[in-house]
Amino acid sequence: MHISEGVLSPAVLAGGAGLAAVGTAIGLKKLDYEAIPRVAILSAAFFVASLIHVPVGPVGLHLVLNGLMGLLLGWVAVPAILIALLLQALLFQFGGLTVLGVNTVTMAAPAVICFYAFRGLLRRPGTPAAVGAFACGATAILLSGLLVAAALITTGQAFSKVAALILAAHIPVMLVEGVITLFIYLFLQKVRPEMLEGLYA
Amino acid sequence: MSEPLIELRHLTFAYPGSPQPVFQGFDFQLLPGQRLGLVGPNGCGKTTLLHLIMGLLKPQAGRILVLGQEVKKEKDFVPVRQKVGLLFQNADDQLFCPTVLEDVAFGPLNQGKPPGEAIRIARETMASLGLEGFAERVTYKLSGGEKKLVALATVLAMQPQLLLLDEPTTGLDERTRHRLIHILQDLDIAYLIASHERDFLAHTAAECCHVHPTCCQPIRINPGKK
Amino acid sequence: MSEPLIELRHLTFAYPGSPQPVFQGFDFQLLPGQRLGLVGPNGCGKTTLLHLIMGLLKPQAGRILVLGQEVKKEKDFVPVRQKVGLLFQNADDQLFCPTVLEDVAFGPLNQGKPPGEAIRIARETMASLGLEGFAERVTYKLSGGEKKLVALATVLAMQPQLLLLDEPTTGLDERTRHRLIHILQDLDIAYLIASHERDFLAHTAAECCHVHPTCCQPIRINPGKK
Amino acid sequence: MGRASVPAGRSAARDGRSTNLWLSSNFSEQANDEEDRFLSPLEEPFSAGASPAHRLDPRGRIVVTALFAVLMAVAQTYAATLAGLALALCCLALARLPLQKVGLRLLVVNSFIFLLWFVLPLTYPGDAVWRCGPLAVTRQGLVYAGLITLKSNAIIIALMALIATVPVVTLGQALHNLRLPDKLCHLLLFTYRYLYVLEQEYHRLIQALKIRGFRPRTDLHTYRTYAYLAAMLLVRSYDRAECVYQAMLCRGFHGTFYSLWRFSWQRRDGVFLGAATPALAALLYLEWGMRLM
Repeated sequence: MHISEGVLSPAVLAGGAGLAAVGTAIGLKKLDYEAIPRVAILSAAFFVASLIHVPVGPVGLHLVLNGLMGLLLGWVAVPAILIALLLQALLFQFGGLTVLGVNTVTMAAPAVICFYAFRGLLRRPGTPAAVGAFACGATAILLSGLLVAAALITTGQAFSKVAALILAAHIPVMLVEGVITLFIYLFLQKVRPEMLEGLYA
Repeated sequence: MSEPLIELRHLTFAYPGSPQPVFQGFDFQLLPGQRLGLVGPNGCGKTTLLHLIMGLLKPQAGRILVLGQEVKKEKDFVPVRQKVGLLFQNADDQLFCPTVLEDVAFGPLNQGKPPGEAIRIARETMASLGLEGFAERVTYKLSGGEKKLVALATVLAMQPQLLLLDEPTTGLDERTRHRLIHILQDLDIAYLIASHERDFLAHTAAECCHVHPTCCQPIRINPGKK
Repeated sequence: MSEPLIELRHLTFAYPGSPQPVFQGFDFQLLPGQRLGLVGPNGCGKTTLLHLIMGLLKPQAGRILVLGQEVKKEKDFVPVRQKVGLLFQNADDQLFCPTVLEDVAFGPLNQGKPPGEAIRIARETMASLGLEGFAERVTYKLSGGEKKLVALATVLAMQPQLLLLDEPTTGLDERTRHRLIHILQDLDIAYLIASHERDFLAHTAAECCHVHPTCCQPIRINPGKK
Repeated sequence: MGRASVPAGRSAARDGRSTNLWLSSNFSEQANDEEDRFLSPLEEPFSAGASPAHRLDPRGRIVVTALFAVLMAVAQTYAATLAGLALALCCLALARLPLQKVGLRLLVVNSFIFLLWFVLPLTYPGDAVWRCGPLAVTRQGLVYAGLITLKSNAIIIALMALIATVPVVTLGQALHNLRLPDKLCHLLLFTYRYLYVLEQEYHRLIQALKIRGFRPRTDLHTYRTYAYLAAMLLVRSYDRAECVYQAMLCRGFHGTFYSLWRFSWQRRDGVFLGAATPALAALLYLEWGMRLM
């Protein structure tokens, strides 16, 4: 969920921008020049995957996959997500400039958290890894929803109902993302296990 | 003679942004049991024609009839795609499942077959193409020729009444090419092959025609060397 | 006769995880001025051979000599890549800069040329390939044929002494194919073309050979129809 | 101008071996590959053009838009927001964008704002102006929702007029020039370079799903299929990245990116900045002046 321009309070915007800057700096530090093509092409693939609309009952939800991005990229997911969001703002005008920081934090922080939280589980093949993959996809969305809600409520109590609505809307997305992350994980494990090597680093 | 499988009437199609239409008042018929080769230089519209029949592209004017039914909207093409199979030029574009079995069973599953039945059909189709033992192989890691045969299996598993093949020999080595010729010769359904390899068409197509903007003009193909 | 440009001695190479080696005690020579076509079925090792020469793959045994120097480690291949140009099969993999000019100037810049000089070389190379006016174009918006020619420009801008071409005609339309034939005929450096299109090789290669696991066996290519 | 302009070489190219005439005839206009003709949602509809806005130096445009966006984002008064919206509309006129496309984009982008209009007036504490059972629409809620709508649209319109009119490639170069981290700019440009390639792959896979009778539903089969689709994209891009890196090595890459990018600051850029500075200052005055009153 992108927060639009003009909604959040200056303090929240500044806080988001600051956190995003720190996260991006850490991510860039861990990113070698040699790895730029790989990260960029993966990040382009995530961008394109987000064009996929998955039906959930009567509505179509687009994929986010930030949990998976965290699994594959770790801290580097932060600059990768920042770039993807910037491109969305430029090409579709989704999100925007002043909210870029906040939107990056709401998407990328869960990615990094999930990377550390589920890395251990995913290293154990079989059922634990499958559970870990599902949990990773679902938790990343849950955390994103919570962060969006927190950004809105910090801006003003008036947004508490909106925040609750948004959080509720994240619940079906959570399940769908969990299932899809699980299937993607199983696919990668079978077809290109090298891609998951970051987990063991 | 019975009703044509495919009939295109006065079709006009231009790619968006392109000044020159690929087809202009184009007429075409394919009769049951026909095995037709389409030839012509790159860009003459061979692929476009196949994609128009499948509803992947929509004409600006004219009518398309598949198996006697007029098709216009996306919805009309859903049953068409159950009955007409298209083999893409690039097998990589056609295969997306982790294992061969899943890929071949995908079509039958979409046709509403229960999983057990879909797997049975998939295995049978693979056996008929000499792909026994491929079921658990990772599709992505197959060689180019193997991918092409698996792609053909995914299409044939849907038991189509008509097959459209787009440059089926691209990137095939001699052996797989021979195998493909034999498979096509043994098929008992009508098909349409777009190819620039005249030698291949001489073995697989009973008639050939040259794709022009207004029609397909029948031509003679020299028989192959064998 | 002068020293060979490339010499492979008793090379052995197998892909990791593959039981069968692609090359086993493979010997090969390319002499200055030679224009050699490599043919063979898919998977026979044409691409592998080119990648071994560039050091993108490392052999398990045997020696590689490029321009008289033995090359073994990643570091040894750095100067090789300044002198030998490789045209990849897929131009999209080769063009990674946002605009054509940057892409063509990328090689010269890495060779240590100052930006002004790199741009001059890039523009001259593009002009010699008939690509004037392409400088500011965005790479991803080029057509397939244009991409291939730009990819060739990126390689030629490094002024290589030897050119390796991997299936250069894949996906080319007739016109670009002709253009490529003329460009290659006008080049005054040695090259090695891996291709399955015999007609193309008949126009561009003076000799052809078939890639086997142990050597390249010279073969005759029928001259093309034109 | 505005694009990366390069110092030398144009005349050299013209004098070069351009005699092979059969080669150069409108070759560039022809797109021969049928598969390259999908309409892409990634096209940059606003970046092509020769309007006054398009010809300004992208660096000036980025700085002005960024300042404007920040000012608008913190604005709390109708006076400043309305003036800001007027300014944004002036920029839109300067960019001469197709209004229908702009309208369509605004409609989509405002979906979040629509949600606010349904909730904020009902939940914002204040004086009720309309009641229906337990629900009360407050004046303050309406005022607040209106303010947000104006702010949001002012920023988005300015973004469309001044930033979306810069091709992404030029933007990356300009950001680099404005001292954004080197790696970040290269990441942006590389990502953008392969966006279109991957989108084409995605499109072809979607066609493959269609011709095999796939219809999306709310079931596991659908989710698994989409997961495979996304995974296939990821695997292919991973392998493509390996090829790209090899291609870079073959062209002598040794860990350094060189930059050819030069921008030239022109008189009209001075005029633009000269007009933008007092306008931004006026916004600032309106905002703080009104708040103090």
